[in-house]
Amino acid sequence: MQEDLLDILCCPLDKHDLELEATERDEEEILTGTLTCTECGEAYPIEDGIPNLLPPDMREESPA
Amino acid sequence: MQEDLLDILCCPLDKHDLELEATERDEEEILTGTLTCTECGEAYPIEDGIPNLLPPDMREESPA
Amino acid sequence: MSVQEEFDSWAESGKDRGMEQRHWHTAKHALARMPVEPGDRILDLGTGSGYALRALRETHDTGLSIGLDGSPEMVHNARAYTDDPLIGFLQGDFHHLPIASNSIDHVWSMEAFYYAQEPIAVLEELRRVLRSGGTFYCAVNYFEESTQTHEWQDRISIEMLRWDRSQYREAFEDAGLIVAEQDTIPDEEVDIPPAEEFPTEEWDSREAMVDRYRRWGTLLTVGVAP
Amino acid sequence: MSVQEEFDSWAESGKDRGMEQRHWHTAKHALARMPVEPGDRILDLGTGSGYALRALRETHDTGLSIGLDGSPEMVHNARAYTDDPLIGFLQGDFHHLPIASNSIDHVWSMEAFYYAQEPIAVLEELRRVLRSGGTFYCAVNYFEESTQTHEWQDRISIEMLRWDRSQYREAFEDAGLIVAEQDTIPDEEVDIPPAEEFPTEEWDSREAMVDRYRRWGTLLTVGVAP
Ligand SMILES: Nc1ncnc2c1ncn2[C@@H]1O[C@H](CSCC[C@H](N)C(=O)O)[C@@H](O)[C@H]1O
Ligand SMILES: Nc1ncnc2c1ncn2[C@@H]1O[C@H](CSCC[C@H](N)C(=O)O)[C@@H](O)[C@H]1O
Repeated sequence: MQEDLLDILCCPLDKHDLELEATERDEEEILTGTLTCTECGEAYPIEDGIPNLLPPDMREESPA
Repeated sequence: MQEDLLDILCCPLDKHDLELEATERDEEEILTGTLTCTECGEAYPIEDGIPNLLPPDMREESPA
Repeated sequence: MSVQEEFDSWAESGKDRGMEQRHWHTAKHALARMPVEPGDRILDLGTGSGYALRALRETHDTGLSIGLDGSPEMVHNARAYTDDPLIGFLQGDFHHLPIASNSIDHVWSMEAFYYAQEPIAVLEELRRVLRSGGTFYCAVNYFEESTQTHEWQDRISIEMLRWDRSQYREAFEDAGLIVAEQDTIPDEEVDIPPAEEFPTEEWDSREAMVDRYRRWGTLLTVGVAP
Repeated sequence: MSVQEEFDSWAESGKDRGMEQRHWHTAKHALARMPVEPGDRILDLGTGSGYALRALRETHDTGLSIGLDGSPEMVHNARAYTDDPLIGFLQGDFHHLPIASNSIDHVWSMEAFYYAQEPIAVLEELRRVLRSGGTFYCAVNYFEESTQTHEWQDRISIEMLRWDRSQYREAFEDAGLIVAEQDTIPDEEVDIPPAEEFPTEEWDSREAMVDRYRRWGTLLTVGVAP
């Protein structure tokens, strides 16, 4: 995920800003990390460079 | 010209309402008459059922 | 020669019906896209023979509509081609619309807008007469990208606006209209003879004719009143 | 089976690329009508393989754009098909867009909107994320008038919205979007065999196939945020 995307993204539930915590990057983008809502505190994972911004109750656990 | 058209028409110069004076009608419409601006008093002719709502300085005299 | 005289002579020589036939090839596709509801009031800017209003009455049961044209012979003919009481024709000028504000649902104009001598003023007039959410469907065959049409200017004494696609979009926005769509609609119906028949009376090469009709055709720009 | 699982299995079996190829026949014509300016931010709702964003980047030099899809396998594949830094993919749901208000210039959606379980809520979300004057280009092949498509519902466990043209227009307006255009775009590219080859594996009659592709094709409804 491009860091610039943060300007457009928001929490799917309450539409507040997200805070990025990157745990893995390459030259261009964030590969693994978490986006956390600055209002409700809900955390959204970034995996394989793709943020999962489904509402938590629609999130299916990735198969082990 | 259908009398209902009066609801939509206005003076091309100052956009005020027009007043109809019909001198010839058939069952359906006005064939000859005058539309006069209720504000500036400019008069627009209706001939052969067709109102001429060109601004007066663009109006060409019909050939005699 | 004034606009009125020019187009009066066209109407007298039957060119109004000729245009109707030729313009219909692409006009029908653009008309089919209009979000017209029954009872809607349509303004046809530079109506010529008035075919667009007749077609919209048939397909969408439109309400009281106005065909406006500067040429008395054009509106005279247009009036003779229909006796539908919901279609009215009048003589008027693009720059000074004799039409009340917010009274029109949709505006149609085919092969007429580029005769505007002050196009932004015309667009502002259209915005004034359109209700909020109403559309202006502006169709032209003469435009910058369609280079084969450029010579049309030589055949007419009225100055013609030769905008490109982006100039249309910018002018609409300058006048406060939202641009919702822009497209070129090819004319697939005009008959293009095989290569060996060129040059024809009108066309030097088959390529030129293909470029004019199949590649460019009609430029449609759709504006929306906010 | 959930929407995610259903479309994950499509993506895994390569259906994403298959759809890209088939949908392109009409999608390209609808995309060509969008009034996109360089730098514009596009949202692709139900992006599948992400082809629409790739095409708009190439033709219009669009800005940072988002391909949203509920299926992780779809976005995973879509991401692999491009390394353009201005195209981002994410997992998200139509009804709960993780996108800031007024941040998007234009929304595109092909063959995806009818999976919305609460379509008005989705349209309201789209209106929220669109800037004033932004457009929503909504393209569907499954709709009431295209009767040959109705049986698609039998092949999928997700409930599909089968609106007709006027229901699309009404729903857009109910959600506060102005309808600027509605059109059906025929698929002229799919190969329709001669009559004697019918029935085929998929089609009982040539008429049915013609009705589906050449008569109806894709229904496009264009909404504008006021
Ligand atoms: N400034 C102006 N005011 C009113 N009518 C004008 C005008 N400039 C050009 N016209 C009219 O625009 C028409 C263009 S010809 C196109 C006619 C018709 N729409 C068709 O598609 O066939 C002519 O009839 C001409 O009289
Ligand atoms: N509620 C929802 N939220 C997010 N994505 C959804 C959704 N319902 C359906 N989808 C997605 O919509 C897509 C429809 S398939 C169409 C893909 C692409 N636009 C194309 O034209 O080929 C699928 O990838 C599916 O995962």
